[in-house]
Amino acid sequence: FSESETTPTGDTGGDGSDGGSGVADDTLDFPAGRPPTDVQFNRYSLGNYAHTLQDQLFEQVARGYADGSVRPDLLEEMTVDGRTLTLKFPKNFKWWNGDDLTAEDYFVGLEIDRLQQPEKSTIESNELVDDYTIERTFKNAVAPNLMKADVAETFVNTPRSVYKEYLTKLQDAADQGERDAVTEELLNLKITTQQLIDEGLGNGLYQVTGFNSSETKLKKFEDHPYADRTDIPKARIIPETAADVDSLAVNNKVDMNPDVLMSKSQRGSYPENLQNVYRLNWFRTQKFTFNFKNEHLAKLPVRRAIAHAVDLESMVAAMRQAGTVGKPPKKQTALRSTIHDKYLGSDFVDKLIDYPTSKDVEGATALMEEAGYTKKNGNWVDPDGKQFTFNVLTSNENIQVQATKVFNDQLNSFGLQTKISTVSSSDYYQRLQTYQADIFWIWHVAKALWHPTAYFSNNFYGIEVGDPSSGDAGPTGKPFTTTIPSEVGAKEVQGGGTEIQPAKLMNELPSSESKKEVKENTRKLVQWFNYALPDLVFVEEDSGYWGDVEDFSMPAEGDQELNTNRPGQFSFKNGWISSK
Amino acid sequence: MSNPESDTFDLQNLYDESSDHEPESRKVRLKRAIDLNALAPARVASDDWRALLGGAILAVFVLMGTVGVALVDKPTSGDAPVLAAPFQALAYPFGTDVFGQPIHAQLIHATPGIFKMIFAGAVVSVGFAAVVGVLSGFKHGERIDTILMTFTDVVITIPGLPLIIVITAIFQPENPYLVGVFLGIDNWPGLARTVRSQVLSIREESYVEASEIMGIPLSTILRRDILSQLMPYVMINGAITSRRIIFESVGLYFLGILPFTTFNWGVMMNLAYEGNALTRPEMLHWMVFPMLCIFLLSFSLVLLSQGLDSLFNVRLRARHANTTKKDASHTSQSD
Amino acid sequence: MNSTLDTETGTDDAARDESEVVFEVRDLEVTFGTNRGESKVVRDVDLDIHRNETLGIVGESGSGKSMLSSTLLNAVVDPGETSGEVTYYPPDGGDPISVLDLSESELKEFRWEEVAMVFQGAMSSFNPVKRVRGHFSETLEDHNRDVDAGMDRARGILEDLYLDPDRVLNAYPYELSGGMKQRALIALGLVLEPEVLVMDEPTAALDLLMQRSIISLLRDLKEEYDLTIIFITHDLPLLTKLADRLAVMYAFDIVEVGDTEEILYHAAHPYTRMLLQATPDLNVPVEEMRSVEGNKPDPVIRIPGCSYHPRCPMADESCTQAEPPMVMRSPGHRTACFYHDDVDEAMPLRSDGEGRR
Amino acid sequence: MSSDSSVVSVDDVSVHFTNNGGLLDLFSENETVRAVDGISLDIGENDVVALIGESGCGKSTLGKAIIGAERPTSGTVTFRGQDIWEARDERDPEIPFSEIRRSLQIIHQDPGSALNPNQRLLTSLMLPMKKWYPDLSRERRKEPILALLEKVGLSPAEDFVNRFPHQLSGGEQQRVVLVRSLLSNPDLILADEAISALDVSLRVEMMDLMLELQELFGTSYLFISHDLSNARYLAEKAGGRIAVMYLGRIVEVGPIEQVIENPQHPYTKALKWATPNLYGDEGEEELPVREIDIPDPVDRPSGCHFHPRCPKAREICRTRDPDLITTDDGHGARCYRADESHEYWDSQSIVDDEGELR
Amino acid sequence: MTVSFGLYQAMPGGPTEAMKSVILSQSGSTGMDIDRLNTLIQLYTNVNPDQPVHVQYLNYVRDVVLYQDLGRSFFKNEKVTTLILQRLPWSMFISLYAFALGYSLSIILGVLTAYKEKSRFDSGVSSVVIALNSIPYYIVGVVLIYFLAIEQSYFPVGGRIGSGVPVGYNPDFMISLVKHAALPAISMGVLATSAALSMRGNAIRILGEDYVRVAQLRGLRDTRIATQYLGHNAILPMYTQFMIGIAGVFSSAVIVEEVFSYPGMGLLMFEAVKTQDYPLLMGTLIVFTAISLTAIFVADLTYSLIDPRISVDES
Ligand SMILES: Nc1ncnc2c1ncn2[C@@H]1O[C@H](COP(=O)(O)OP(=O)(O)OP(=O)(O)O)[C@@H](O)[C@H]1O
Ligand SMILES: Nc1ncnc2c1ncn2[C@@H]1O[C@H](COP(=O)(O)OP(=O)(O)OP(=O)(O)O)[C@@H](O)[C@H]1O
Ligand SMILES: NC(=[NH2+])NCCC[C@H](N)C(=O)O
Ligand SMILES: [Mg+2]
Ligand SMILES: [Mg+2]
Repeated sequence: FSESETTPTGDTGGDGSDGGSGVADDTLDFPAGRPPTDVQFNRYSLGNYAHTLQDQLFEQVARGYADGSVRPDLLEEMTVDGRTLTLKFPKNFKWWNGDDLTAEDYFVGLEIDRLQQPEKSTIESNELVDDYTIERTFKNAVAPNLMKADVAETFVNTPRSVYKEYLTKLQDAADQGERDAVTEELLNLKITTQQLIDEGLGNGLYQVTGFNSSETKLKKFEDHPYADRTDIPKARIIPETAADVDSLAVNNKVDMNPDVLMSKSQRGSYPENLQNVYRLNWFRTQKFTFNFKNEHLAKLPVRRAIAHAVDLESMVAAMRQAGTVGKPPKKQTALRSTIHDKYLGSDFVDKLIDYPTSKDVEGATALMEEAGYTKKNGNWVDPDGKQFTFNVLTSNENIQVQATKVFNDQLNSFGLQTKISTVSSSDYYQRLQTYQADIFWIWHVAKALWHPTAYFSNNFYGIEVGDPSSGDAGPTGKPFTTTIPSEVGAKEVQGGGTEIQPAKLMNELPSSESKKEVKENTRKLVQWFNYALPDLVFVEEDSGYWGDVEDFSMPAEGDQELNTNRPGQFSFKNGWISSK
Repeated sequence: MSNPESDTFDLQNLYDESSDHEPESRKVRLKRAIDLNALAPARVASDDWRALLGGAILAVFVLMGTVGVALVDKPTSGDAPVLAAPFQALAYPFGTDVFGQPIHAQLIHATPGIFKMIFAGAVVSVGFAAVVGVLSGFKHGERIDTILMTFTDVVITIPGLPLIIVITAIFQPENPYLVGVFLGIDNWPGLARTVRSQVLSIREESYVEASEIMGIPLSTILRRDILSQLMPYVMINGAITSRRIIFESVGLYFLGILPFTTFNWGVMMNLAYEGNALTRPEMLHWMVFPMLCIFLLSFSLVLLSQGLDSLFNVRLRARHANTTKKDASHTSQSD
Repeated sequence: MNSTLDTETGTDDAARDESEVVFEVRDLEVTFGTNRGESKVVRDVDLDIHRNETLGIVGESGSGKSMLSSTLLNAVVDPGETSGEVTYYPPDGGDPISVLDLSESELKEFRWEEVAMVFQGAMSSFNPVKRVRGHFSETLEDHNRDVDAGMDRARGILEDLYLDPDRVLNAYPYELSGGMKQRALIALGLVLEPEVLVMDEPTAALDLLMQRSIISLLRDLKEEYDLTIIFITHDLPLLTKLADRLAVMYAFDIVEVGDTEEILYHAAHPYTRMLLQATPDLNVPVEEMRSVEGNKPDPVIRIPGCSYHPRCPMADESCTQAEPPMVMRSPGHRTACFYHDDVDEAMPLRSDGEGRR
Repeated sequence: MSSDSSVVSVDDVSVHFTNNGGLLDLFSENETVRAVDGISLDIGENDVVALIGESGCGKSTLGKAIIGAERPTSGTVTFRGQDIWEARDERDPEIPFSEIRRSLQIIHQDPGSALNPNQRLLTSLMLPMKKWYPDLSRERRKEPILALLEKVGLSPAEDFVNRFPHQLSGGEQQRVVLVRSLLSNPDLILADEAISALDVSLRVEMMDLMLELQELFGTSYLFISHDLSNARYLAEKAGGRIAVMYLGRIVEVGPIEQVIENPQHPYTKALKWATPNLYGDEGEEELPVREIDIPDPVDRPSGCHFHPRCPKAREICRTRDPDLITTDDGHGARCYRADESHEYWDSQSIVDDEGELR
Repeated sequence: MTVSFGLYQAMPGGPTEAMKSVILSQSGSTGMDIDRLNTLIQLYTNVNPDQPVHVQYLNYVRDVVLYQDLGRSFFKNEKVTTLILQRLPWSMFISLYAFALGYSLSIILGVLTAYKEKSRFDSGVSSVVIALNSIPYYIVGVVLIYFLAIEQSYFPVGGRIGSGVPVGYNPDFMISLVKHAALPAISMGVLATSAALSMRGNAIRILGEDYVRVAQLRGLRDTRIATQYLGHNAILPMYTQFMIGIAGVFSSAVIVEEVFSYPGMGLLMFEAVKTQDYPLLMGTLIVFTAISLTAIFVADLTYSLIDPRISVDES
């Protein structure tokens, strides 16, 4: 068995194997990610990069907060001057191997990213001004906050000791072919967890000391500037795939779940010492995308009828059973309601068309009839008297199934025939890319930014319309040019209406030069979304974290600024969690 | 001294000598046929608790899949309160799931699909096995036998479950018949080999040789002498195969490898399991009842496969038949 | 030791009072419960077996010969119930052993050490996956005998049976021909030097030549090893070449017992006579052979009166009423027939006619 | 005997079995069993030939070759002058193969396995009727079956006909098999140990029945047995012949009385010795063979196959293989001793006084 | 192997498409530019779709046969052989564990129930075995998890060793190892219990054989009869099935390891299915096939050891 389990030299001391369990021990146990034996730490290698573990093991440069701002995390300062963003690094951070952490460690990564495809990159140059300063210049003018957002949620995970040689090679490369060769080399470079330990290639507050397929052992890195903040000497990350988190929690074997809220249904079975610590209005929503290539879904009244016919409340109720915490959106705007005020204003929002969040069969019927559909034997038939069936596609992950199932049942009971296909997630993404169905369940994943650009992204996690230079309609048949009523909230186009180009607008939104422009464009897009219903958003999920509040003191609202992505991990990495 | 014409004449003579037989009436014959082929098996079955119990359970499921589907409405979300506990209300005796769908209705509406799957799978694997086995057994020693057996051996070496998983993962079949076919493909080789060896040993029986010497056409020999002997064996294996198909299909649904479109016990278990039914007592029934169904259906099949043995046994059947003379068994040889 | 004479039942024969009795069988019954009712496959049998004799038991198939013989080792197959008495008298005046009352472990000792049995199905009496040698050595081992000495003895016996000991011992059973297997089995039966050897149709599956050869060998063995042999067959001619005494079974009971000569020439039971007449014989003109008519009896249905009466040409009213008792016809020759005195007339034997001898 | 006066005649027929072990047994040598080795025999109308010999000597194989159920490796088998296998393979034979098939029937040793256990007797018996009398109605076909069953003593036939084989006793099963073989009105029936499985007391009855039916149908029998006295009973009653087989060859053949009374071949003598009689033949107790066991049929002794066991063997028997020496009216033996002037008599004996090999 | 390659070709969308969806579904909330992704994937997978199929096939076969090279996993960017070698011992461990547990018990029970045919013990054990045979093994796994791991915490619910246990040859580690493997092994072992029924059937048949009766008549010891006569001969007809059964038990790892989150070959394959990591999928399938081939081969070779009758004549 020797190949598969690596024995760390040094710290193999036996610490008790149960985590929370009432007895205050000195180890913080929490679930995250995949087994450390399965992952590696070169971020350029695609498949098995340790996405989740990096969150705990590397310092983050800057973070986006729920108020829409982007502020330094590791950085001392970030300033914008014209097209240039200046990043100032602190001097007192170290890699676990004792090397100083300098701006170059981050710079190497930035430059590699840029140089892999310099033409396509939005960055003109990155410059290492001195050991602790980087100047980053964009090709085009961009709103300052968006320039900062560009480095938000990025990690110092490219130690110069490892990556500098690749940067040099890229710099020396004469053409794209040679650059691709370097990229390929990078793709095949692997940094195993063992190597991470041996060479000390991390820089977070907690350092990896050992691992096996069912845990990653962490010890406080005493040379870290925050080392004095916390009294927790050790932590352990239990891979989510190696153990059933729910049963760990029920048996009180974990102390925290860093970016998951405990749902009502879980509350019942979890021990009392585990409590939700912090709740966050998160940036992710879920939606159903309509494929306009289906002749019926291409008709606005039909889409609207669907919006009336389904009961968002009960869809969300079903999801809550599966552990989701969230609520249906009040308005179909594509944006989280938390940023409505900031970008739309309540007047604007109030004017928008109201789609019911609970079932409105009459409304739906009226809409169907308006479009010339009639009901026959309880099922709707089209104006030609033909029956039709929508293919609904979803992934077989639990949450997705829950929502789609209810959605589907409600369409059926309304008289719209559907055939639901629940496929494994990889197959689902495959079909999704080619839009092989009429209605799809899909996340609406915004970057960790509470900013309209994150919601109006023209890709399939956003509101994909397609590449506007490619024809008159995108992959889902959504037109590149369409007309909406001139008046906000009007249900029909009267008069000439306003012609808009949603795809183009979405693509241009990130380079809006002023707040005002951002707001204007956002309102246009929101009005389009609200009027045309290209997608139907059905839940706004919440995030946060729960933990063992008996044994540990964990920061909650007010204690620290936590209104950012993965608040539990953020607290942990900042040394804000201590034992009681 | 003898020629074909006088042969019939000879037999005719015999007949004339003792022509006092009354031709049997059609009614008597029919009665006997019914007695032997329907009533006697029933009587045998009623003697064998395994066949009886197995048959009864299976019958319940068949009813569920036919009458039940007609009687009980297709469940949809919101039919009833969410996660109602079992045995509380008549409208949802087994409780409801997180969608508020009554569990019993889901179980019932999943049954036709399961049967379709079993049917397709059993037909494919057992049928294929029988054809290959009989063919190669009957052509023993010829090239076709070698080819078929080599092919069979090759397939035997491919481990069934992983292959099925890979195949279903690739083709993502949604139609229950297709699922059954896919699940059936790994199952036939072992059976084919056994059928072949059975055919080989039946062929050794002198009654087959006698038939050949009597000039009975090969097709008749196959049908009368060989297939009739194999039938019980094939049926028993059909039951065993069916159980296996249930296991595998439900397993693949349970693990989320097969795409699901309609109700299925495995899907229910999958949803419940993914919903952490194990750690949440109020959800447990959502998991337990489909499990119970799987258990009962396969239990009935296992029992049947054991009980069928006696059902197909002519000796037992004859003993339970009414229309043969009572003293028949007295003269039977002890062997 | 002639005290075993049982005057009351008249079962012992005075003519042989010099011989000892090895087995004394009284009121022996073997029954099986079947779904048609109780099946009595040995019925009320009384029999004495003398030391160093060869007793032949004949009778048609299914008449209970095997059942009777297996009671001597208390080895009736499982659902069968044995009742009555089977007493074994060890040589040299040891205490009589009541075989049916032996405990499991006593039985294990008794079997094969005192009485060995060679089976009807010799072909399948060996464990197919064990060499012949293993069968010998395990028998010796489990009876706590000296294995080396025992194996030497086994070699000797095999040689006496015209077998090459090394070849046979090293062979797996499937490598031996039927005749060789049968002889090896006889050797296995003798390896513990038992007093009594019960042989249940040991030759039925063999060729004539082999059968006859084995019979010759058996005669020699019996002398050499001081055996008492009980030999069961339905092949009457063969038996007459070996047996000192014959017992004829019909319908699960012994209907006639006596010295071989006596039976051949003065058979008193109609069934015995029928059997003798139906037996093909090269020396007898074909015209004289007859067949036995009728069906064999069913162990479940008790035939009232003499069980042979449905097939007996001499049967009359009285035969259907009462069961004929065993009567002594001449010393050592007993039979169960009301008309044993008339049988000579009614059913003349071939031997009577022309007196071929 | 000329072949046109005979029903079937075989000429120099050999049947060899080669077991080629198949794919997996590449390394084992092919073994050839000469089950039948150059045998010629004629069977006439109304003839009865009893074939006896030890187990494995090739009786069944020869029998099957004679009725055209086993294709000979070499030699010819003719049915009323028509080569059976040519009839089968040729397009337009003089006598169609199906006619031959009909005329040559078989009764197997084990009546239990000769009837399909899953079919009622009626079904089993109707099959050949359907084949041979396709024009008759079902009822008409049934009539002869019932008549024949009554004839062999299975009465009431209507009842028997509806039974399954296991509901009959062995004797009754064997009679049904006999009836089945007679249904096609055959010219020759191969009775392959047809009575061995029966109880001793039933054998004579069965043989009598066969003979009775022979008279009725004019059928010939090839009666295979390993029991000399049974063979003799049947053959003698029918005035037939007997053939003694040893390791694939007929070593002695002739009218039954002659062979029994005056056996020529040492092997026949041994068989006669081995056939115990109820009465008499006391005294001749010495084994008339030197070895009890039959040699390996795959690797047979040189010269006369019987020489290793023969108490009268001489040097010449070791190397040379005697032909069939016919003495008088059809009685022949494959032994030099049948020829009083043969050089055998000058050859040195290989047997010493104790009967051991010198 | 040919089958594998056939399937490889049958994959919808081909490997690059698969890779893309894998990354799309895994790369976290940051999202990724599709164009960029496409370029990377081209580089990454090194697939040269211009080659005719038969050339690709020959190359694949050559690599597998000559170099034991099963290609590289798309997703893990690691040689498939390495990945498999890491996982294989663990699956071997639990399946042998299961096999030893399941079959030894089945054989013993089979013989015992045959001995005591129709007794209460027999009907009891037989019913239990029939019932066990009616429950899919993965459900047994789930039930075990529920009762032994969640309700009672006797056993861990997943993983192969406990957290906090030092790796090495120490008692804690060994116990943890065994405890973690116990539930998966038991649930795989259920597969083997069907052997008890056939064993019982065989043993009953053997009990009726003359040689067993003769052995009893010979006064042999019961243990000898039970092992050398009954056991040995009853195993014969199912011996090959047994060995194929090993492969079957091993294959069940695909489901069991997923249910117990036990990182072995099965889970590797399962992950490969989920991530459509075709080289890995093919690799695992080939290894599964190789194992069952080996089992059958070993069965063939050893069969003559336990049954002398089939060995080629020595004479
Ligand atoms: N296990 C059994 N259960 C019930 N009845 C049995 C059993 N074994 C034998 N019998 C019956 O017991 C009777 C006597 O059988 P037994 O074996 O003693 O006959 P046999 O004289 O030895 O016959 P054979 O000459 O055929 O060996 C037969 O009627 C048989 O059907
Ligand atoms: N189909 C076959 N394949 C190979 N060998 C065979 C085949 N049939 C018979 N033999 C061999 O041919 C030889 C003669 O067999 P055959 O059956 O003719 O003997 P037999 O005299 O009828 O014996 P028995 O008295 O036992 O029936 C035997 O050695 C036998 O093993
Ligand atoms: N970018 C994606 N692939 N998102 C899909 C998965 C979303 C991910 N699990 C998350 O919550 O962040
Ligand atoms: Mg017997
Ligand atoms: Mg034969």
